[in-house]
Order: sequence, then structure tokens, then C-alpha cells
Amino acid sequence: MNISPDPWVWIAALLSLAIFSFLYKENPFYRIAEHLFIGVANGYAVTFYWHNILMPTLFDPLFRQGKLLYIIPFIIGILYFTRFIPRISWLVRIPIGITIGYYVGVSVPATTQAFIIKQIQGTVLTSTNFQAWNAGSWGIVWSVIVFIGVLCSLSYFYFSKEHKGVLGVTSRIGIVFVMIGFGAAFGYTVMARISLLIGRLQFLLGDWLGIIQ
Amino acid sequence: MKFIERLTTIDRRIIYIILVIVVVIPLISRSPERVRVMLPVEKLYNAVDTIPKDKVLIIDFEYAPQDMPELEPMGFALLRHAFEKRIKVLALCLFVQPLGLAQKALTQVTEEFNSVAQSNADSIIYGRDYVFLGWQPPPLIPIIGMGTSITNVYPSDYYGNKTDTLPLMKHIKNYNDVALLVSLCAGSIPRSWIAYAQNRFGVAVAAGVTAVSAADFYQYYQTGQFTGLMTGMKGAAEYEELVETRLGIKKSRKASEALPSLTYGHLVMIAFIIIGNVGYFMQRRRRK
Amino acid sequence: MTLILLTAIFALAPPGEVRAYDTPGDRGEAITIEWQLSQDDAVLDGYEIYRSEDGVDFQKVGFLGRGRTNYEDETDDDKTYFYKVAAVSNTARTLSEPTPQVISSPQWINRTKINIFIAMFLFGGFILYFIYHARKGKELFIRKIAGLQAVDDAVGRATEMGKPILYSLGLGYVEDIATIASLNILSEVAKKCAKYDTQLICPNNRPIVYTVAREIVKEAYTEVGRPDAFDPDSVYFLTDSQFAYAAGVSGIMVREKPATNFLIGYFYAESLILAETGASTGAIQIAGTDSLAQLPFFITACDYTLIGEELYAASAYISREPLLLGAIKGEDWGKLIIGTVLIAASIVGIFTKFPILDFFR
Amino acid sequence: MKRTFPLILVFIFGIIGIITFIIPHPIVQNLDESIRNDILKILVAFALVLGLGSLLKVHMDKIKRKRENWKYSWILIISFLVSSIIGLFGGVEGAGPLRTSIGSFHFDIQTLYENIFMPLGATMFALLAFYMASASYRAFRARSYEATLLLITAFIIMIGIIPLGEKISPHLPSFAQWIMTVPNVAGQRGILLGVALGIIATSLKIILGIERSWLGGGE
Repeated sequence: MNISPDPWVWIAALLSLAIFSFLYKENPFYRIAEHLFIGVANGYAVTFYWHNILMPTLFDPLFRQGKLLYIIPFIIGILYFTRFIPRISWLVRIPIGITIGYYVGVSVPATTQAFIIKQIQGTVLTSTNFQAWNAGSWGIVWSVIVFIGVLCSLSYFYFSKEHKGVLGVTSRIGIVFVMIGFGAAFGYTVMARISLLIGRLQFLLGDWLGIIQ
Repeated sequence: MKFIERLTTIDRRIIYIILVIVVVIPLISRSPERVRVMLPVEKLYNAVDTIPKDKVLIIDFEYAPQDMPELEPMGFALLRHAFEKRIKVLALCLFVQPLGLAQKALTQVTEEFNSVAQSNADSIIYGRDYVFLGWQPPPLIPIIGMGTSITNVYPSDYYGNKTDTLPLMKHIKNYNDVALLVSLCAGSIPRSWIAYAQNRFGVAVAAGVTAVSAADFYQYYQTGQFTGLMTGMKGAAEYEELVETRLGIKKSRKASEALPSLTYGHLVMIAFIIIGNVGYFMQRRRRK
Repeated sequence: MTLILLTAIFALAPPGEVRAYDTPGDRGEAITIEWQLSQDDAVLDGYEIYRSEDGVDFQKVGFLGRGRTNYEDETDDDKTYFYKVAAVSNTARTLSEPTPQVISSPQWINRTKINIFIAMFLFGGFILYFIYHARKGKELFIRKIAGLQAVDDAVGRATEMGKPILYSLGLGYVEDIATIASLNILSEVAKKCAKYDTQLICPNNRPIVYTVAREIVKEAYTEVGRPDAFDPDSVYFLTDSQFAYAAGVSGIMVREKPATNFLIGYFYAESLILAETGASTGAIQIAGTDSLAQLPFFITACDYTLIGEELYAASAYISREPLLLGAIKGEDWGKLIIGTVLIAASIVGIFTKFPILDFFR
Repeated sequence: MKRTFPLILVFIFGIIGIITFIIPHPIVQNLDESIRNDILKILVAFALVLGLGSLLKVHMDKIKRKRENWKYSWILIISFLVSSIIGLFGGVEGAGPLRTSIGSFHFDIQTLYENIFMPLGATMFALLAFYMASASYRAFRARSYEATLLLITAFIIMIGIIPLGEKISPHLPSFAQWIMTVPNVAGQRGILLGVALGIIATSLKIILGIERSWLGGGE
């Protein structure tokens, strides 16, 4: 045992315990910790809004370097606050419109390429894809399984026809692949959750109580 | 029969205590495990290892405190690897919460190297060997913007230095000078890197993700969109293993040390599911 | 070994087939230089790139380690350049022949990305076409979704048992597709509740979602002719904190023992807590979300689960909203195209040597 | 005007977003770069300030109207003010005009982050391990053919990725890895393709002004 003398470690440890107390039931310690969390998180964010964003990208160019064109984005940005003034609150749609428009626009070709075309490329049956598995002649088998799996699970999410006949068969095969995927996600999520607990215990038993080095 | 019935009605608090015991004992008894390194991690390691002198590695630190146990060991292992091989590193964050953790990783690993350095050339020096670009939101701005100019997107770094005055940034203009970008993230950001940066500018991307999103991300690894992939604590332990066996760096290995606890944790979860289901099916049979 | 060393000292083989061309599909100001590895690549330090504006006076502009075969040089547009590449070791240097003159310029179209635009127009076209048709009132068929058929039974069961129905919209914001879809399903559930006089409990996490949900439930009661039966306290705002919401809803599940729990919308890690408590009270649980990470828990802990797009389809099926119906139809056609392209490309890929993958870069 | 002008803006900026992908010419690319660096980057700064403002407003209201648990809102506001002052005036590294240490006791923003924000955030999610354990025991049932398949896959993965799997059989980790890279990829990709089509549909609807819910209520 080698308990930490650092007051900060004690604060961190006690706060952790306050959160863990939620397991018993919701209580004032948990609520204090929760509100403290949001308060400090936002205080931290403000620090970097100022030092990393507002200063170098807005105030510096506008006020110190005198780039007066920055007045335009500045005014558009101010429009966000019109939402509190009912008579002109529609003006808030201008900055929102610009932002949404651009993001939605760039997302269309990016989504098409990364999540459709590239995925088709990885699924097509060709010798290049067979070799990409690094699995010798098994590569052909793996590719065929992926190919069938993709087509069938796609057919499960096809809503224009009842799942009867051929579509009935493929959608039933499809759901098998989908469930294997969810099973894999399930197994990995269990690992993730236990990892978080281990991480906290490493801190409490190590940094705080000094039981593990 | 009675026994099984009792087994299926254990109180919630007892379950919690069992979990804690199962996780704590291996932590205290400390029996580190070796892991077999799987191909996705090995590919990532090799990609980092072969970064040429004139290019940089970008590490996108995107883990917040709640993802720390899984992703922080990856960050440490990557930095140790890069600094040991004197690969130049640019660090950045796309959200504000991870900033402090990136700063923590960078200072700690730099300190590890500098505490044993004999000379200036041996040391890891800010501005020469690595740069912490800090945070510029929203995420898409740096992801797309670095395709044309990194210093335009990040006019100043985390500490407030002008980036174009840093020696390392003199040779680094845009993605053409980036050999690999590794995104350590719990959310969907690695997907944005491939959709916006890789598609348009052709930069190589790899990812270290939490186990929660592992199953989703393998498809991008299969297509080659991700050069390599680390998933969860296990993936971090594999990278730690490579850093220790291939580079001989013996430092704390948080992820590997956790593996025994993870093992018992998994077993107890499986046991819970099986016991619960036995009870469920017995009840169903009785109802029939 | 000695032989290799000797050749390295005396004469290095130059890099072969050096080509310089304007980098295609770029914004100009760049020329790409390509070469074949020198036969002595193994003993080289690397390659030096030399540039000249007049073909006579060459300046070094770059260096690359051995094994590399291309370099992108920064240039000024509309100027002529000549290039040479040298194989370099620490003792020797052999230059290639100079390339013919080359000029860099910006392009208007990046040809390598045309496939994306074809795909975009194809998918977009189908979606818009079907939305247009749906708006004109054309009947579009969508199959029934299994989870939806359970809604009737679920409400019926609650009525029989004299117990309430719990409906959680999750943690999504009002603009999330999952939340919108869930609001449509809530409307249908509320109508059934009004008809059979079953109590509905709807605790909310987001203030705006709460106001919308309240209106929708009220409207549903009016629509079936029972505005008096609407209890304003049935839809309420619980808390905006994730875990406190989970604890609050769990509390309701334990106290009120609803006959049926609907967990439909966008969920995060709290899905686990909700689904667990619901399962332990013996309620029938109908879940639906497009949050892939939470679906495994719903599938194992709930009786019916609407998986991802099934949720959207269910909402379109119920609401008959042309926008939703048209989109589902259009996406179905997108899936048909993807399936057909996959099969066709594979046939070409297996039976011919045609580099079919190049179409999908 | 109040609706049409924003819809026109969305259309224009949407089209710009799309064409930057295919037109490499400097005219388009420079426009694109200045939209990103000079407009969007600044707009997001305002949006962040707005978000912060509304959070504080919610809690001020709570205090003013003495809503349930209103006293805790004081903790939020005070801790917010204290940490912002330390961060703004103490600087990123504690080198600002405000002194952030007394003797060897530091209280700069990074220290607050590492010792308050970090343990709280990390512990909150560590609770999930307990919920997972109790849900494993009380809720995860092989209640259907699909759920059974899901659970069996999960077991194989859970044993395959721990070192014990290697001891049972060296093939087990490889099998778990195979599940991840072959059948899992097929299933996930089937879902992804549908999701991607959905994103394209929604995006086009917004650009073309068919989907207008983002405008909010009012005229």
C-alpha cells in the first residue's frame, strides 16, 4: 500500500466514488458530481474557444491585422443571436442555411464514393479481391461469402416486395449475416464496457491507493 | 431444481460485487499476458514503421475521458513508436474534449524520451520533432482544408504559436506531405477522414477505435480504405506488444496489464448470460 | 556481393523510362514525374529530381528514398519545364535523359471522379422521381413490417390487463430521422390507446421533442374523437441528463409495471438500462433504432426490434407521408442498382481480364 | 422572403459543396477554401457561443423558478465560471497573467481537466460495465432464432479475443478474426449501403428545398 499524498489524486478519486454511488441509487453526491462535470467541461471548452478559435481566426485578423472583409462573416455570425428577438428571428436561418447547405452538399459525393462505390469495389468478385485476403485460394471462398452476404442482407432491407419466393430465401440468409454482425458488435461492446471499469480501477487501485504499481 | 431457481434470482448488488472481484483480483495479482498480434494491427505498425523521412504522421487524438482506457494506450504506443524511429508527428483534435488527453499523452511520452536523452539531437523537441496543432472546429474544416494547406487551417497551434514559424511546418504543406493519418476515435470520425480527406486528396488513413464500433469499421479495413485497424483494449495491447518486442521499449503497458481482468470479465459475463437463459427456458417450459 | 559494390562505385544504372506530365485532374501548379526503378535500386540512397526551364541548366528540386517511383513537383502554370532524374548513392550519381518539355495547367473536370457523379445522378434521380410520384398521390407499395403488426397486440394486451403503455422516444433531437420516425409511430400508438382507453406514459429527454410529442398525442386523441380522454400529464419532460433519464424511466417501469414498453428513436448507451429493466418487469417490449451500436441489446432484450431502415419504412408505412414513402421507394431502386452492378461486375471480373475494379475507384 | 431566401442559400451552398469534388480548377477551389476558412470556421465559433449561452440560460431559469434540484445548478454555474476564468486568464499552459499555482500546488486548466473532468467522465461510463453485467444476467435472452445466432456469435468473439482463446485452441482467435473480416463485413455492408442511400436521399431533399424542417416553425 502506498497511498497518494497528492490532493488532486484524492479529489479525482472521491469524485469517481461519487459517480459510482449512482449504482446504489441516485443521490446528492452523484448530482453534485454530474453538475460539476458539465460546469468544468464547459469552462474548459470556453478556454479553447477563446485561445484556439476566436483569437486566431476572428479577432486577430479583424482587429490586429485589419482584414476588414472579416466583417461579413462576423455579421452573419451575429445573426445566430436574432433567434432571441421574435420579430427578426427568421434571420437565424441565414447562417444555418449556409452551414447546412455546404455540409449537406459535400456529403453527397463523399458518401457516394466512400460508402457505396468503394464498398462495391471491395465486394466484386475478381482476382485482385481474392488476393487481397492474403489467404491463398481460400480468398476466393471468403470473397464469395462476402458477395452473397452483401446481396442477401441488402435484400432484407428491400421494402417494395413481400418477403416471399426468392426474396424470402435471400432475406432469410441476409438476416443471418446481419445477426452475425450484431453478435460481433455485442461481443466487442462487452469488452469495451469492461475495459472502462478496468481503467477506473487501475486509477483507484494504482494512482490513488497504490496497491498496484 | 431449487438450486437452479435460486441461481436465477440473484440480487443485482451481488452481481455488481462479483464483477468487481473478478476484475480486481487479476489486477492486483499482476500476471501480464502476451497477445498474438493480428493482421490489422501489424499492417498499421508496418505502415507507421515505413514512413519516409520527408513525410509526417498525423495522429488525430479523438478520445474523450470515457474512451480513455481503450484508446489512450494506443496513443502512447503510437507516439513511442514514432518518436523512437524519429518519425515526425503532427497531433490534432477535431473536438474540444480530447484536447487535454492529447496534451497529456504528448507531454508524458516526450518526457519519457527526454529524461534519458544525452544530447539535443537525442531529445524530442517541440516544433522540430512534433507539433500539436490543437483544435479547429467544425471537424470538416480541417479534414478537407488540410488538403490545400495545413497552416491555413491551423494559423496557430495549441500553445498559441504561429504555425508557419515552426521549423517542422516549413516542409509540410498539405496531405501530399503526410504519409499516414491515424485517427484514435470512439465515434464516426475515422469514417469522415476516408469520406472527405482520402477520397478527395488520397491520403492514407488508419484507425484505432473503441470496441463498440469495431464491428462496423472492419468493412473499411477490408476495402483497404483503412491501411490498418486497432480495435479496443485488445488492439491496443497488440500494438504495445509490437512496440515492446520489435523496438525493445519497455514502458508501462496499460492495455496488456488489463488483459487478465478482461479475460475473467468476459467469462463471468458469458456465465451470467447462460445462467439467465437457463432460468428463462425453465420458466417457459413450466408455463407450457 | 563485391560485384554489386563495384558496379555501384563505378557506374549506377540510371532510372528508366522517365516521364513528366501535367498532373491530371488537379488545380494546376503541379507536374508529376514518373520513372522505373534503377537496376541498382538496392544499393542506392535514392533519387534526385532535376528541373530546367530551358533544357540546359538543371537545378535539383527534390530527393526521394530508394524504391520510390514518382514525384510531384510544384510549378508555375504556363511555363515550360524539362526534368531529369538521377540515381544516387554516396559515391556516385547517374542522370537520366531529359524529358520532353511539359507545361502544367489547371483542369475543369477531374475525370477520375466521373463515376461518382454518374452514381449520384442515378440514385438522386430515382429518389426524386418517386417523391414526385408519391406527392401526386400515386399508390406506392411497401411491405408490412413485422414489428408493426405487434403494435395492435401490444395495445390490446395492455387494455386487457388494465395496465399502461410506456413510450420512450430516446435521446435523439427532433431533427434526427429516428426521432421523426418514432413520432409517426407514437401517433399511431396514441390513436390505439385513445380508442381502447388505455393509459399512455411518455417521458421525454429533449425539451423540443417533448413539445412536439405532446401535440402529436393530443392530435391523435382528437382524431379518433376522444379529445376529452387526453391526459395532459401523460406526456412530460423528465430530465435532459442521460443517466438520470435512464434511472427515471426505469423507475416508472418498476412502479407502474406497463404492459408494453415502446423504445423507439435514437438511443445511446442507456438502451441497455432501459431494455433490462423492461425485460425484468415482464412487459412486452417493442424497440426500434438506427443506432447500430445499440441494436444488439435491443434484439436480445426486446420482443420485437425494428432494425435501422426498417424503422424508417415502418414510419412511412404508418404515416403514408409522400416524402417518406418516395424516399423509401427511391432507396429500394438504389439497392436494386447496387445489386445489379455487383453481379454484372463480378461476371466481368471472373470471366474476363478486364480491369473492372477501375470503375469503382 | 423569410423562407425563400434561406432556401436559395441552401441550394447555392449545397451545389458549391458538390461541385468542389469534381472541379479542380482554382476558381472553384479558392472559392471553396475561403468559404471554409473565412465563413464556416467563424460561424461555428458563434454557434458554440450560442450553445453555451443556452445551457447557462437553462440553469439560470432553473434557479430563478426554483425547479426541482435547482440548487445543483449553482454548482454547474460556479464551476463553469471558476474554470473559465482560470482557463481564459491562466492560459493554456498556466503561463497567462493569472497565477495558477501556490507553491507546488497547481490549479491551471490542464490540471482541472485531468483531475476533475477526466475522472468524472471516465467513471460515468464505467457504470456501464455494471449495467452490462446485470443485463447479461436478467435481459439478454435467446428469445428467437435471430437472438440465438447473435448470442452464439458474441460468445465466440468474446472468447476468441481474450488470451484464453489462444490457450483453448490457436484456431479460435483466427476464427474470431475471420468472423470479423468475412461474415461481419458482409452484414455490416448490407446495412451501410442502405444507410448511405438514405444520407444521399436526405441531402438531396434538403438541397432542393423538398425537406424544410430545418427552417423551424414560423413563416
